[in-house]
Amino acid sequence: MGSGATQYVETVDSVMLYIVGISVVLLIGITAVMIYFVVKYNRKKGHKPENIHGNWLLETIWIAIPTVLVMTMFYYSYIGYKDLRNFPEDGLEVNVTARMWGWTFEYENGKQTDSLYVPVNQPVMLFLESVDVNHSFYVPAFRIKEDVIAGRVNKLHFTSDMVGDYDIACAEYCGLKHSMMYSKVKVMEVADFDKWYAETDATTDETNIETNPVDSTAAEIKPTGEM
Amino acid sequence: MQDGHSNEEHSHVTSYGTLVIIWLALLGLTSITVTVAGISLGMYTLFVAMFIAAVKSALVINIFMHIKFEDPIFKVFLLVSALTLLVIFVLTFVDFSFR
Amino acid sequence: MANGTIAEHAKSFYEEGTSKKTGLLGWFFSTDHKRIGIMYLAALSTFFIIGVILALFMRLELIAPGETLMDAQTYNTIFTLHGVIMIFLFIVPGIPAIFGNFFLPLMLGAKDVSFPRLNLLSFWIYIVGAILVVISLFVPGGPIDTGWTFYIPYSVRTGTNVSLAIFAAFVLGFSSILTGLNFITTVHRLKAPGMGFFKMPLFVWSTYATAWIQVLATPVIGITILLVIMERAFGIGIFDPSLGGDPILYQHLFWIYSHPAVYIMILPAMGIVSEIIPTFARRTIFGYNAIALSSLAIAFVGYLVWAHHMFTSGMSDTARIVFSFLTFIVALPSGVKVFNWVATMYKGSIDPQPPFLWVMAFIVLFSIGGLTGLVLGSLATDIHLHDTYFVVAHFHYVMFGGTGTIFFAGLYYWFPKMFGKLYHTKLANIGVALFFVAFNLLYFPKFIMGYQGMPRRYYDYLPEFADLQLVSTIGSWLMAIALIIVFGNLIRSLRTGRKATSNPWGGVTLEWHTTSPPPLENFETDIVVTHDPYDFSQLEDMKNE
Amino acid sequence: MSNNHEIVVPTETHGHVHRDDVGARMGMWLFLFTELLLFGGMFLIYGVYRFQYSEEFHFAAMELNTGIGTLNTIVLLTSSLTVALSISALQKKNKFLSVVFLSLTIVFALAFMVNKFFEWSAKFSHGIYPGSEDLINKSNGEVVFFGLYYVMTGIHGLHIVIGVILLSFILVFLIRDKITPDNFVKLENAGLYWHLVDLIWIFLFPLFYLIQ
Ligand code: HEA
Ligand code: HEA
Ligand code: CUA
Ligand SMILES: [Cu+2]
Repeated sequence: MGSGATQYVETVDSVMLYIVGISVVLLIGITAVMIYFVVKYNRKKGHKPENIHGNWLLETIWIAIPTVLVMTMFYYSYIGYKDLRNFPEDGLEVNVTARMWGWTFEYENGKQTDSLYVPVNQPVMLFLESVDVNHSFYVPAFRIKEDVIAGRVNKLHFTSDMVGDYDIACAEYCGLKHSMMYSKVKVMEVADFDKWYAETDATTDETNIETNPVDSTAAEIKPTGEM
Repeated sequence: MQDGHSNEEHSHVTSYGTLVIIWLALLGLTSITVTVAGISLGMYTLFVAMFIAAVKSALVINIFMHIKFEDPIFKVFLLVSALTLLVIFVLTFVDFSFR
Repeated sequence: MANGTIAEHAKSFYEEGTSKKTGLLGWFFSTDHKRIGIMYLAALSTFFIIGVILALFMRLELIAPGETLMDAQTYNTIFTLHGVIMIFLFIVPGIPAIFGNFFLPLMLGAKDVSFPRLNLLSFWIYIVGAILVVISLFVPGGPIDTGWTFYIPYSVRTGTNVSLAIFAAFVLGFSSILTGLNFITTVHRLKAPGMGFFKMPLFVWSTYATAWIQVLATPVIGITILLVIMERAFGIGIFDPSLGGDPILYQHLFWIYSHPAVYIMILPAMGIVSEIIPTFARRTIFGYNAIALSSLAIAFVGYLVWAHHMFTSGMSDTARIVFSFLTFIVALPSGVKVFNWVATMYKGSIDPQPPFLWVMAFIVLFSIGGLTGLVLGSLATDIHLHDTYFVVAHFHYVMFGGTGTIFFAGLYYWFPKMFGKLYHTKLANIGVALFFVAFNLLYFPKFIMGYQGMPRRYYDYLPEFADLQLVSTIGSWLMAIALIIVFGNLIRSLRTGRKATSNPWGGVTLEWHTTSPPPLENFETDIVVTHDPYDFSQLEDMKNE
Repeated sequence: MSNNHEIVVPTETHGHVHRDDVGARMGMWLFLFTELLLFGGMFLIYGVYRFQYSEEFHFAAMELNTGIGTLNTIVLLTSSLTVALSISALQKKNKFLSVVFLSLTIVFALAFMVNKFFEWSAKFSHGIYPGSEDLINKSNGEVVFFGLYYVMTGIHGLHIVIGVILLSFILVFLIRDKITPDNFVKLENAGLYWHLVDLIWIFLFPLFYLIQ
């Protein structure tokens, strides 16, 4: 899993670091204090207990400080998240169709593939649709994920910084071969991509498309709701 | 049962008259709501219908169901339940009305 | 509150039942809250063992990539059953059904719950639900394979026995509701003279708060389940997208119950923690009011955050932001509890007996679980971590490391009271220690895997996760040993343990004012409450009694 | 301590737990709250879909018969009155009137069901029922509307059936003097349940029958 495959990866990882950092400090603090008390005030030492009923100042402090902490956490995570939902106007648009258990990517020129081919450093806009049950489009290396829900079109975008192949996984349980719904994002140099894109042969990389054994006669799904 | 405040403590009896009056009020409200539905008020139709339904249920809960004469804690309970329902509605619509 | 001398000729509730029937029937028809509690203990432990054995098979399958033990369909049904059993048959009824039943009336100084017969009915409804789950495994169609969340449309499309299995969940919900309303009424109506709300033990407070969630949240899953069944049976099209329904609305309804349900799981455990710490620190609890009120706060704010399970589902952005914000708020009352517990240890006189050690393990494990909950509540990170092993790790830390640990803590704390026997202390200490190590070995790798992008509910996985999966599986074996020690110690003591006195730990809440095990009517004399619940000055008087 | 309305329950030295009518009613109310939330869940679904498909809902509701709906509302409100009267009568130690009013309640409940039966069969004969050809061919919003219509009125109907059974038992108890002017909490609780059924209908009625 390459780090820094997209700008967004750094954003997510820094939010992660921030929250986990604070958490580790709190956890170690709590554990240490607890162990210290248990050792210090051990009954074996014949310590006489003192009945301290409480302290409103302390209560206030340990509500106020965590409140501030979680608010900063929320703020950073929200800022980071905003990037993800800032959809590009002029990106490469790809329609992603999920089915049990595979993916189809359809480009603006009608080309259809099983892996997602994209040019490096160029925004890509995905429109996610499902023909049967729920799936989820997940690229761990890009830290992005969005469910693919039957009957509606969900959106997702990314801009990759690095040429390479990255795994696509299905992250919403979808039956028998949920764990085998892997595919690839193939990030290419712009020139390579353009060349590939212009090739007339529409389906260059057919691998085996599974048919749906659970319910092959599933009724056509009528879309509901707007976006 | 020894203390003053025991089982038959809610000896409150709602008179037949009160009950019948409430019933008449409920029937009256029903005819209003049916009539109003006939007139086209656009957006307000739902609002009016729900308002009338709320008034009707207040009557039923207070008088028929006696909550007016129960221990105040019953009212608190009712409020808590209604509030919970309200919260669920509001938060669900935070999703659906911003889609 | 005399026991001493009277204790000798008082019959315990084992010897005297509520009906004329004897033997097993005397149990099956008993309306005695203590017998019902023990029956729940037996039933729930059975399902817990079934649940963990399923988990053991799951871990064996995951020991290496590819097929090792079973095919994908089997794996899918096993993790579903593991989830369904652990959630609906073990952890949701869990502590209230066992310890709530046994100790709530005792701690209130009451003879029984408000509706003893309803209580027995809830137990049998629970058993019916459990039997339905079992039947669903064997009828044609095969065991349910949807995951414990039953997401539509998969749950409408699959050919397995979804309807029966989720109907079982409906029935179990009914049992939960009846228990809840029984407890609320009991708390309001049957407190002993002198006991006001703010003199109730904290376990009662947390059970009370839990009971409200049971009453007000469970019906929502009830109706949701009924709708899914009707959807499957008649094709009515309420959630099914092919008929115009909205699968995301299903998810809303599911989590409207299931998020508050996680607080059904943890709140009673927090109550037990608040009992154990003062007893073994032999000093009053720090911040009684704060702990009591934070239970109500958790119960209420628990309703505000359900959609944090749906951040990637395609909800509106506004909803995602609002729910993320509220999720952070919900962590605050839990923090208040943790801080007050630790503060209660300050200047106490601490005797780290096994129940106390379980509590220490709890504080660490639950904090890890809760704090990683914050990572999941944050939008930017949850998008990446949702439905990965990070979530699996989070919820095992809070459920097993939190509630599960306290289930054991409670057992070890109240075992002498419930059964009148003492267990082996050294062995108990070893059990806790081994549990703690095994636990972290088993689940900590899952955080890392999740962060690296290992999705959950995966039968097979990429080779890069093989090492961590292996560690986790080895952890599960160690966990098996720990659990055998933990349960074995108690089972052995049932027969060979030394007799327990009425108050082996020096606790002061009302259950320690009666014999071990208590008599049918709980107390020999009428109870009048004169002290605060954690006022250890009574201890001297109790000894002299 | 904050127990201003604390009621100290006297404990009896032997035998069963003391009778606690307030507690019994409290239990019943709590049960009613669960019903409230159960139907609340359905109203929530209704709300969301009505918001998404408001046109189709208006259109679909045309198929429903406002006349029958109104009639049933009146029947149900009246049954609510009679059960309340029955309690008042018993409190006034008039067992005969109490029995009469309670019987009337059951009669009205049955009338409601008969009405409902005709209403549903009319729909069925028009080919509108879950999974039917005609329905599948309608728009999504209409499918959902009728799905909800059948589920919500159906579950409400189920409550009526349960109510009839419950009230019948109570009637027998009343006749056999198991319920008396100083021990009638069972009758009160049955009444509470019945009023809830009425309450639900008060909302169902405008939401389904009055939105053309
Ligand atoms: C016992 C059960 C339990 C409990 C108590 C919790 C508690 C919490 N949970 Fe968890 N959760 C589950 C059981 C539970 N959870 C389950 C079963 C799932 C998965 C369901 C599924 O999909 O199958 C899940 C999933 C889950 C998700 C969804 C993840 C996803 O699918 O993408 C999220 C997201 O927000 C979340 C958050 C939280 C938070 C914020 C808390 C908080 O309440 C935690 C509060 C506690 C603390 C914070 C620690 C103690 C406090 C301190 C040490 C003081 C310092 C504190 C601060 C700085 C605030 N949980
Ligand atoms: C209370 C709740 C609870 C508990 C205690 C556990 C306990 C365990 N769980 Fe559980 N788990 C869930 C609730 C729980 N789980 C839920 C809700 C899910 C989600 C399901 C879903 O996705 O739908 C889940 C999912 C889940 C997964 C993810 C599956 C997947 O996504 O593919 C895994 C994977 O390892 C796992 C493992 C384990 C293990 C190893 C234990 C271990 O702790 C078990 C430890 C014990 C043993 C390994 C050995 C057994 C013991 C004995 C044989 C001794 C008995 C003997 C005597 C008494 C004498 N669980
Ligand atoms: Cu597709 Cu999981
Ligand atoms: Cu949650």
